[in-house]
Amino acid sequence: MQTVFSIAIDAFAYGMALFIICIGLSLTMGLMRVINLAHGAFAMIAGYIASYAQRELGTGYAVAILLAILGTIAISIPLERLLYRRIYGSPQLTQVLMTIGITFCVIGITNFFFGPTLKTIPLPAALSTPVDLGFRTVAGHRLFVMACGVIVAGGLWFLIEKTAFGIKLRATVDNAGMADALGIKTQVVYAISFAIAMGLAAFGGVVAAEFLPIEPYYALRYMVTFLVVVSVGGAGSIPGALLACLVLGAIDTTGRYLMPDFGNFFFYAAVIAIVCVFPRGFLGRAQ
Amino acid sequence: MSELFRVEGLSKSFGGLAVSREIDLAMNAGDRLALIGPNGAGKTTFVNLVTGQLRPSSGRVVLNGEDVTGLGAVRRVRKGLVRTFQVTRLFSDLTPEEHVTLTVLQRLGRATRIIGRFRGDAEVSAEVESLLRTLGLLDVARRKVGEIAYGQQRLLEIAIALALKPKVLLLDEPAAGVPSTETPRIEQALEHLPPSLAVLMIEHDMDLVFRFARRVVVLAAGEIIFEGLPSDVAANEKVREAYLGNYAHARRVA
Amino acid sequence: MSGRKLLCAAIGALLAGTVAAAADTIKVGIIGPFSGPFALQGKNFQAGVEAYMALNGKSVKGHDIEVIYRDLPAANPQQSRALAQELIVKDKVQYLGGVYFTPDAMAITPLLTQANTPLVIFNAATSAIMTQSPLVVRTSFTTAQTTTPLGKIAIERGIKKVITAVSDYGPGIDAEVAFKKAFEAAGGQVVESLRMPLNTNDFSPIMQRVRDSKADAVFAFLPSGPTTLGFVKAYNETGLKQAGIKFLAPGDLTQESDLPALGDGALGLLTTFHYAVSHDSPENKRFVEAATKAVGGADQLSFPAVGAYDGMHVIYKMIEATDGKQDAKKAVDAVKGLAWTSPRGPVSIDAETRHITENIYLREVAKDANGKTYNKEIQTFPNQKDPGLATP
Amino acid sequence: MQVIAKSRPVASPPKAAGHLVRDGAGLVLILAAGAAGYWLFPDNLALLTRVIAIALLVLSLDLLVGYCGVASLGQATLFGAGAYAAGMACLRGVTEPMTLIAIGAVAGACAGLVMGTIMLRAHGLAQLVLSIAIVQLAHEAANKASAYTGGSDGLAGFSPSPLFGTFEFDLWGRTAYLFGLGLLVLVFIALKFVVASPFGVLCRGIKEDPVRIRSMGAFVFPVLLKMFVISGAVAGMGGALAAISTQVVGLDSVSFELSANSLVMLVLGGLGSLYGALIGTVIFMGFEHVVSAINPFHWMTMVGALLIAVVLVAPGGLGGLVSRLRPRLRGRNGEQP
Repeated sequence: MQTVFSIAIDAFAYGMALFIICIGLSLTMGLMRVINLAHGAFAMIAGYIASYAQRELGTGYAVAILLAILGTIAISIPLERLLYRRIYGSPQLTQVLMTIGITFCVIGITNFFFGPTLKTIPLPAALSTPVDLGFRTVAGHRLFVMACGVIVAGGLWFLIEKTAFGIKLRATVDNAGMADALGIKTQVVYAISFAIAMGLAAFGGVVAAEFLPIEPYYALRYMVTFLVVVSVGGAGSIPGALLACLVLGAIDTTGRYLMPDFGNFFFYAAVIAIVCVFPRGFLGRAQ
Repeated sequence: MSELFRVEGLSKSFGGLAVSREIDLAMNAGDRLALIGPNGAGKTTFVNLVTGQLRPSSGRVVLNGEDVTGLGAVRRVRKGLVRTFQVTRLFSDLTPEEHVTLTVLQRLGRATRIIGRFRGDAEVSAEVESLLRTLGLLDVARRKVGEIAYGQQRLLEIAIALALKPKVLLLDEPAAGVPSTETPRIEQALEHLPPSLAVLMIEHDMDLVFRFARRVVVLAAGEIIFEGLPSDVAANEKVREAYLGNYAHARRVA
Repeated sequence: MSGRKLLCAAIGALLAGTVAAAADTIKVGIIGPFSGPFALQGKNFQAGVEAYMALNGKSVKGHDIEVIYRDLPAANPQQSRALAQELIVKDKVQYLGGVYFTPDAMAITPLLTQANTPLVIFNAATSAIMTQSPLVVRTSFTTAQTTTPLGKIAIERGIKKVITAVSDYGPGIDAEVAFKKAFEAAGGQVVESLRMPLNTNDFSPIMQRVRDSKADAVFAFLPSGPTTLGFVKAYNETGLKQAGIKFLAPGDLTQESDLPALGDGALGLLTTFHYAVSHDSPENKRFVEAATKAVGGADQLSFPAVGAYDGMHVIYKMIEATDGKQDAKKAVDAVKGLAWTSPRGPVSIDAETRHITENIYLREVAKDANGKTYNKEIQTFPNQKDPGLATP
Repeated sequence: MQVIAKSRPVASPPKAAGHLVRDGAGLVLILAAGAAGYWLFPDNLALLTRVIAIALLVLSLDLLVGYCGVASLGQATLFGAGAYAAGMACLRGVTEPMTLIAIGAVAGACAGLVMGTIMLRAHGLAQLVLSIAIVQLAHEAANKASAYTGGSDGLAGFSPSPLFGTFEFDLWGRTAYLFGLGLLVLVFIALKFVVASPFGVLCRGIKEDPVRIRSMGAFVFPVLLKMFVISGAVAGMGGALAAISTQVVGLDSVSFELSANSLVMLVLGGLGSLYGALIGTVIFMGFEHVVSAINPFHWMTMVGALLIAVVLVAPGGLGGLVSRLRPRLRGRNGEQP
């Protein structure tokens, strides 16, 4: 029983870490219909900024996160204007080509500036000490990641369901032409959504760095995982992404505990099964 | 013998919304039937149910005495139940000739052959040419569909359907979106449909309906409210209600 | 630049005592991962080569030496073969060197005899490569070679039961097999063997398995980089370290370029390896100084550099023996049994296997005076051969 | 929503005579380019052979993506099946190169059958994800079955017998290159016939509108599955050629990376004409080779910039540039009822 709890906690933490990073991608793919394979690249940029801020500028963890988010959004805005705008509504393969190109460039450039070594983002003492839960100890940052995941999910739900911006966003997603005719500035909605998505990528990149360490190949290494998670959840659906992260996190963690030798088989077999049963992902909208 | 096609108690609902209710309809060889009704009456849904694009909630579709309700769209086409589309669904990069050739080859069971060229069979070419000539498409036969006039595209839809040698043909608004200058050609094409063919046409253009149909069925809110001669339609109270009621009792109907 | 090159050549010629009318150029082709996820390792190749040439001149017996680097970002035998072929046929190199991954080396070996070109492997660490061609010499290590002493060490430290956890790929399996053999031969018991997929991100479930197994220690092997970091982190965070479960591994896991990222979490890890940057000898001081300059930062230097450095030594000796003529067999024969003092300590090329015989050190990750973590050598196992080749 | 562009005109199927002339010219061009490669770069034949093997992979992908609208990020599964089958057969004594190519083709076709059966259950993004999952599973399986595949160390130690009993697969790689070139040309001719056959036209119809094809009375699934098998055979031959010319098969031949690269090359060159596949492969690999030789540390940035530039300048792929220069004819622009 104790083991079951223990695995459940690990699975939940891992699932939440995935969720924080992937939810931004789910937004871009679901709302703006861009297969943004460079999503991980932005998370990686954020990781580098946070690492640099703490190690070179000596800022605290919270400030580093903030700088990372702002910095990443700042970098993403010109990219959105110059590159992404050209591929809204393009065939998906064109988007794949463009975003892979962006990923390659980001990797090459970070490699050049920051070198090929692993970068760490030091945790404050409060997060790095193990917390005793009675039956086992859990690293503080894992609890932190879980909390962040819950907050992000709740915050997004509130933003999309309860605010004026959320209404505009949903209208734009359902029918951009109609929304435009109703006087919603869809361009602005897109730009803000893109910024939110990038901000979430950045936040996830930093917070989940304990799971997915920051190094130049980050953007490619986890590209497939992110894409798979979002598709399984259903692009554009927050509860879907949450469900996908928790289910896949649980399968991954349990599989690796029960049969570490066949860990990957479990994961991808589960993906195939889920996609065959839910071709649009768990909670994806009809396309 | 004379009855070729029948639907019995065909119903379909999406969620709680019934879009087709207990539709009964029969057609004989050579029938010329027009299915009319106000917008949203469920005409296209009816075609989709009959051709197998949609599964009915209940009811049967019988073709030539055989129950085809359980069959998929493809099998129904192969049994002679063929449709056209309200919005043209053509391959913009292929020519009319290629469309019809592909269809003929499909009918002959040769469309999935890897060996052998697409063109080259004299018999097929002759059939294609004669079909295109009948529909007046011969002079655009080798231009890409994306480049020919919309009226011609509608004619090509009919040509494709005819190339399948159907027994029952469902025409979903063959003249929809066609400029009035081109309607006569479509009318002409409809007049020259094979006499033994049972044709059901959905159409809004009442002139076309009166000229073409020998029998009219009116569908409103998923139900058949009238079936009879074209000349009786206008006088029917229910039909007037269905069409005009939209304006009189807009709130209730909506 | 070319002026200095000429000068070096002249000095080299003088030293060698030959009067070369016109210095010829001997080309050496180095294949390594200079980009991609393993770019750091390729950078270390280059640093090792450059350090050797900086310290020992750029010519041998009046023959100028030119190094050509070719990038092979990841294990890709087809590309490896294409690069080697191009180096041999087009660039007319007389020597091939480098090679980080085993399959890449395997793809090159069939070419060597026909090309009359020796291959000096700077890294690729699977025993079997040596048997593919008589023209292969290796100056790195094999996983079995660096792992085997750990078996005895574990017993000496009172460890009776061990669980092994390795990444599920060639080197990981080599390490698992070698450790199991050595440990059981010394009287220990491997209670469980886990093989983890290479792309494992979260190692907590593995740590749970380790805990469940009630072993005294965990033996681990993972590729360097994010996976190692994740594994070591999970080891600390899940409280295994506090619970007194020891951590044993070959030194790939605590290579110096990863230590800053591992941080304090790595303190106390026991690893065995053929080289530590901290090795205390005059040869190593010279090497580290030169190699650090070449690699561009002290924290980026790690073991592939020393493999490359000694590899260049072997190539220089080959050139010396053949006096610049292309004769692969003679070149390889000349270095059989060759012994010298490497930055890692005394080494020699085994005449039979053409693999390097070297000291293996037990190291513990510790903090130096400046608070930086390093691999502290605490025990030496002299003149270790590759057990994988000794027993076919 | 379809993954594939509807907007790009597929190579027009013109009048029979023009068709033959054009394909004849194309073939002459390929042969000329092949011969030029042989004479101009006699020292790079191993690279060129690799290009040919990958070109076969990209061609096979074009059959699916360009002609059927099935996007795949797992095409290397089929390539790897061929490569491993040929390697294992060779290790067990079947060393005749032609036979090995045939074995690779059969293995690839079988893999295509399995992969198609799974992938055709979904559409669009889900299909893409299925293909990724399949290639990852195949990769794991190849790694696990190290007793047969050599695992991550690679399958090595086999050597094919000389071609026709006389021409050795040697260091200079002339045999391998000419053998590969011959294979490529034959496959290309065969594929030109396939795409011009009724089956090929039917596939293009399915790509554009499967509903329409069904209402013409044709089943979609078996047609696409058939194309998967053909595609598998072509990719398998590519894999077998790679195995024969390298005499090593590594795990990279069933990797996601190779799959993604092949898709990038295809989109780079342009979909649905077979020529685009060749152009894309040659340009991508040539560019990679040149840039990484000049500066291995920055080639990724360069390749990334190339991809971005292509999207901005030639969204239809480089192969499409040529047709864009001709008077532009507008088709239905991506609209889909």
